[in-house]
Amino acid sequence: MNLLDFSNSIEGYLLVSSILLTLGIFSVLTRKNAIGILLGVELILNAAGINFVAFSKFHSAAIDGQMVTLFIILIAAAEAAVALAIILRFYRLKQTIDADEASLLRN
Amino acid sequence: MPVNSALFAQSLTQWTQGTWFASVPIWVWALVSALIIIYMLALPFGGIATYVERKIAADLQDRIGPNRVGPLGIFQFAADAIKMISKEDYVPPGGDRFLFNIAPVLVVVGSCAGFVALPLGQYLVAGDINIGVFYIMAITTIIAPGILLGSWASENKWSLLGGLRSAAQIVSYEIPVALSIVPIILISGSLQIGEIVKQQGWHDHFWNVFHNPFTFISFFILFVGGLAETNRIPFDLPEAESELVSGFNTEFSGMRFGLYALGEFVDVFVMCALVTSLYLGGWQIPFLELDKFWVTLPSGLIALIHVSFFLGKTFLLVFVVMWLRWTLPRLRVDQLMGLCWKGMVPVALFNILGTAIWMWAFKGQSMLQVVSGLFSGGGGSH
Amino acid sequence: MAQSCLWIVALPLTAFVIQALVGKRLPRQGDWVSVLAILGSFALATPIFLKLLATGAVHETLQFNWMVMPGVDAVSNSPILNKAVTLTVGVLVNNLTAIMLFMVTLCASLIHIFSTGYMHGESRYHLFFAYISLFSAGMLGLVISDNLLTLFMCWEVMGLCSYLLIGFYYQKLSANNASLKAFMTTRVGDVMFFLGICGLYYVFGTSNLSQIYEGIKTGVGSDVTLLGIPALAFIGFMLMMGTIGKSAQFPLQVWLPDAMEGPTPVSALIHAATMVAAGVFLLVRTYPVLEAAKVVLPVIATVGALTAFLAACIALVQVDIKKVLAYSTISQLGFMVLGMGVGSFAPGFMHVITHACFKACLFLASGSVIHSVHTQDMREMGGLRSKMPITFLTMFIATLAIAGVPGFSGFVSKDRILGDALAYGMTHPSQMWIPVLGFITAGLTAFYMFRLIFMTFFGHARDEHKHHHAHESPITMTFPLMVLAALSFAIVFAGPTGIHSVDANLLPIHWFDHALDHVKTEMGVQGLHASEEVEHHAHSLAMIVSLVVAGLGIFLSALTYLKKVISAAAFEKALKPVHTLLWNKYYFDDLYIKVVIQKLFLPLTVLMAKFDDKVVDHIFVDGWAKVAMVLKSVIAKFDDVVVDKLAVDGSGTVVSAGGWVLRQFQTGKVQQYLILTFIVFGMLLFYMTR
Amino acid sequence: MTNGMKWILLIAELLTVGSALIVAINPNILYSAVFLLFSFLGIAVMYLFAGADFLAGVQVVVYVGGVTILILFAIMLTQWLYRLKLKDIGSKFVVPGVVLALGLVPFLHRGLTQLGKMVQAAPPEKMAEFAASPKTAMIGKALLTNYVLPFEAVTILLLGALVGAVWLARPKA
Repeated sequence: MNLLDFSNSIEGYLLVSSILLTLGIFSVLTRKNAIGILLGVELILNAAGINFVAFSKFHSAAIDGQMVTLFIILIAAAEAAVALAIILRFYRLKQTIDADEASLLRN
Repeated sequence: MPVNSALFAQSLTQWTQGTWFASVPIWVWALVSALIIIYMLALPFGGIATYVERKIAADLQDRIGPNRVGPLGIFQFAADAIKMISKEDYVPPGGDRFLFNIAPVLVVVGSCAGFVALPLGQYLVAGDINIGVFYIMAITTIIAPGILLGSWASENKWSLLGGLRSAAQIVSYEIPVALSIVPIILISGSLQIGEIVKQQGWHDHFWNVFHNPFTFISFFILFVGGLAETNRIPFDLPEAESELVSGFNTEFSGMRFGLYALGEFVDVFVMCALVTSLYLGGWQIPFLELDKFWVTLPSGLIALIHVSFFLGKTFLLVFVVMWLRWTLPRLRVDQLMGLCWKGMVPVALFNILGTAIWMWAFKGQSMLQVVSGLFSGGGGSH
Repeated sequence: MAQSCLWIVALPLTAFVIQALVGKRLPRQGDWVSVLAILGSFALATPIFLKLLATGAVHETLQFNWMVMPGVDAVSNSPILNKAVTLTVGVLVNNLTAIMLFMVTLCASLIHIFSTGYMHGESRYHLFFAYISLFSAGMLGLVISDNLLTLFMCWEVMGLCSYLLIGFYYQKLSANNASLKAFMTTRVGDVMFFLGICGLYYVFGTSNLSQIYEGIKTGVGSDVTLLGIPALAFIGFMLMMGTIGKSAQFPLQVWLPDAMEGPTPVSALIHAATMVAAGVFLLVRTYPVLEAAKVVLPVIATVGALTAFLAACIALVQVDIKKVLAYSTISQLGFMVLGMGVGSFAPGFMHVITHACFKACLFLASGSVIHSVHTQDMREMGGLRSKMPITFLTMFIATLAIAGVPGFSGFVSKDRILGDALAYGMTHPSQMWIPVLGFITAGLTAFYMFRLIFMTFFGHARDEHKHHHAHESPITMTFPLMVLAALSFAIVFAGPTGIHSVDANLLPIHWFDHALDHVKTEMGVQGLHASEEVEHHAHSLAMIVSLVVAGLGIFLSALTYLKKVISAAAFEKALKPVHTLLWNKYYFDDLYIKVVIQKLFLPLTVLMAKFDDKVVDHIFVDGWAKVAMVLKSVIAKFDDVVVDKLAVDGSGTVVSAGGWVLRQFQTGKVQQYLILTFIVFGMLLFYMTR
Repeated sequence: MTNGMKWILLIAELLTVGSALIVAINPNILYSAVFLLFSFLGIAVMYLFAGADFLAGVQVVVYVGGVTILILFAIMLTQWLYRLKLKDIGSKFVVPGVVLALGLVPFLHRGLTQLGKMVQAAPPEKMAEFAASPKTAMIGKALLTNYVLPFEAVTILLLGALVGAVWLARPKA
């Protein structure tokens, strides 16, 4: 079944990561809700993680790929924590988490 | 994962030499084994556990407990099950039907999935995953979102509060649990539970709990953390009847509530099994090395002995859990959090440090070996 | 010897400088300075002359670099510019120089001595001597210079001195005009002369005479043409024009009679002995060039003959003693030029020397006469023979010489010239009229000279008052007369030379001829191409004819003026138109003034003025002004519009516009920033994986 | 890799992609959070199949156990007031979104494969040897040898994030 082989080979992983990245970008760009943006960012980060793991196994057979993904996950966690803290603070300030509201830095 | 399943398949094939079983494709066997574990082991235990707990509770409270259904109320759990199944499929108005259904599933999946890595016998393990311990820890974390979603979906302020508290509790108690596992990993040098258990043989450095004083302390921290993770009595805040009715599963009824209860009990069992495997030598027979036994038993018998010992130890712990339920008062939320962050985490870190120093000092020997080494005048350190 | 030549020139020059600067304060106003200087020069010149007499040949050159111009080939590749040129200047002493030096220094010193007496008491006495010293330095410089450039410079110095000296009595308007006229007419000749020098330089690449002689010998310039005209012919004509200008030949002879306005010693020195001789001396120096240009010599001969005849005719009717002498000078110069023209190189040059002596004597004598009777008009003189015996005697000898009476120097040179002219006439029958004219002029010369003698010294005093005051001049004035008169005898020039006194066929060789023969070979001059026997035949015939003509002249003059047998007045009335023509000097002056200047130059200048005004002023000067104005306004507008509006304000608005555009991007909305980042990510990925 | 395994991997990939789609599309933020959780689980399974078992564990622990719960907490704490009012996605975005996705995915896929080609692929026997090697041990060793600096840096980062997040989220005392 070439579909199975396809999904098991690097192409499958790359396809999934591309789709994840696209959906992540879509979610980041179209969400009005700040947390929605955060979700999108998480998706993008995971897409990158998948890439690294895929290449580490199928291409360069080195542990480094997984190491990078490990660090990505760690840093993503830290980032999520801080981001959500900011969102809570923003919510407490403006009683809303609409991303467009946070535009004090406009021109 | 693939490597360990081959191990299991190997043990299966040992039993079914040359029978028609071999022709069946491997994924069939994988599926069968999964079903067996869940339906033969996890769920019946859950059910029995409810019955047993009610019996022990009654006994502790000097009452008889359920004895209506079948002799001594043995079939009480079946009656409960039937009751649950026949209840109305009720979703609180305004609640989120989809989440309402998903939440209990998550909890059950989270708890049952742990069985894969638990070594019932030397070769009797569903899949001795290379990162066994870490896997179990990871899988059990799925329960937290399940509870959270369940409480949210039941559109009930109190259940939401209860859900938030239980999620917070589970997440925060994961840390002491994880930290207390680290000494064991230091000692055994591997995450594979099978490997860990194998090292706890009599000739080896016996049970990890007696390996060094630090592991002894971390045993208790692990056990208490496990209790908190499964929301058992001393940490029973989320389900505290007096304040939050039934906590996060207030709105759940029927089979959904059944799943919740079942999930909880399976989680207790997994946690106890994990503790036994890591600290109490899992299927290791105390003072006895089956392999070096003067007569080579058939592998099946060995496996049986191993399983019996393993289950014995685990049920012992479960009894203790249930025993605690009716003895210790419930902790307040701040006491709960304080105990975790101020108490258990520092001690756990201390244990890790201690174990590391011990390993470095005694080159990995357990206390007993050291002592026996002293007596035998230079026993081989291993 | 060459060094001494330099000193000969330097002495009068220093005298001039001293005289010009401190002359006024020196005792006797410094006249002794000039006299001593010229006597020094004379003292230095005589040994050279004696060496010539002794050895028969003198030749020495001294050269030094005057201007060194390295080739400038790096800058330009034009042939003229990048040829390294070194102008060398120096002294050429050969027989000609020796003779001329001796003659000039002798005459000059005598005249200096004479003028100390004549000019005594004049207002600007020291200046007179300064000018005379400068003049003699110029003449001597001309004589010794070995190349045409220094020759030309000395030529110009003399021109200046003649202007200054003629205009010495500048209070008199006539003197003023005369000096100006002299200067202008000689200037015309000088310009032509300079063109000749340039032509020579162009052809021979040098102005050094000896190099030019070599060039002519090797036939260098024969084929070169200037604007189609053969170069040598052009140069020849130009040199001829130079001589015509300087030696007052036709048609440029108008200035010499008017030059008599100057004091008599000046006339004697400049307008008799030296300067006018310089023109002929130029022809002598550049004779090989003239010979090479075959066409020029006949023209020179024609000019010479015409000048001689016409001047002689005018002299007939003159009443002013100095004017008569002036015209006789022109006529005698005509003879010299005629000689040169026909090819009689040696006799021509001899006539220059002999004429210098006796003409100087005539002028000084007339000077002492004027000095004593204080008038120049012969009609107020007469019977001065008893009053001024020495002056009369010396003047009488000089007159005999000039008339061509045998035994005197005049006869020796003039007869030779006429002989050569006759030979020339025989060989070129078409030119036969030249010797005929020559002989007639000789006759006329004799006639008007003796007319002068008879009117001044013989007969009875026409003005008692002046006659009474007449007195003999003092020794300072009469001594030079006596010396000059002595030089007018033939023996002086016909004497034997030193060791080579006898030639091949035992005929006594005139030292002069010997010297000149040597110079001719040196310069490569062929002279007359007449065969031996034709020459001999012509000379014998010429001697007979000249004697007859001279005698006739003297006889007729005696009849009309001494014996008053023939009345001059009758002749005047008979040939009235001829007389008026002669009296008005063939209307030459009128011709020049009315025709040349009024009709030709003035309109030309007016035209030039108009052209200058219209074209140069209006079109160029004002035009440029207009252009500048237009440019100014354009630049102003450009500056205002482009620089101010566009550059300065423009950039301001551009920046703010750019700012406004960019500001639109900064919406503050996180997601729009993210859109940008992802777009860039896309481009980067595309670029990376192209 | 038996066919069964491949099926499981395929299912996992479909699970990930499907839930990610819902995360992006779903107007209700809570649903997208839940499905984010499922996609994380799918990714964990994919890690397992890519031989990164330790990573799968970390993924589950960190993302499923930590980040998702944080997100759920945040959603619950911030949406209480206008729970369903916040309809995120206007319909007008769907069409361009689809177009963008259809266009972008192949582009990214091609880009990734091209980038891959740039790096020299490992020889097959090394691949096999790597596949068989215990990844956790290798990660452990790598952490303390090649990746010591990042490891230490991340610890400091996490500490900073921890303190920062707490300080930010704490209500004013």
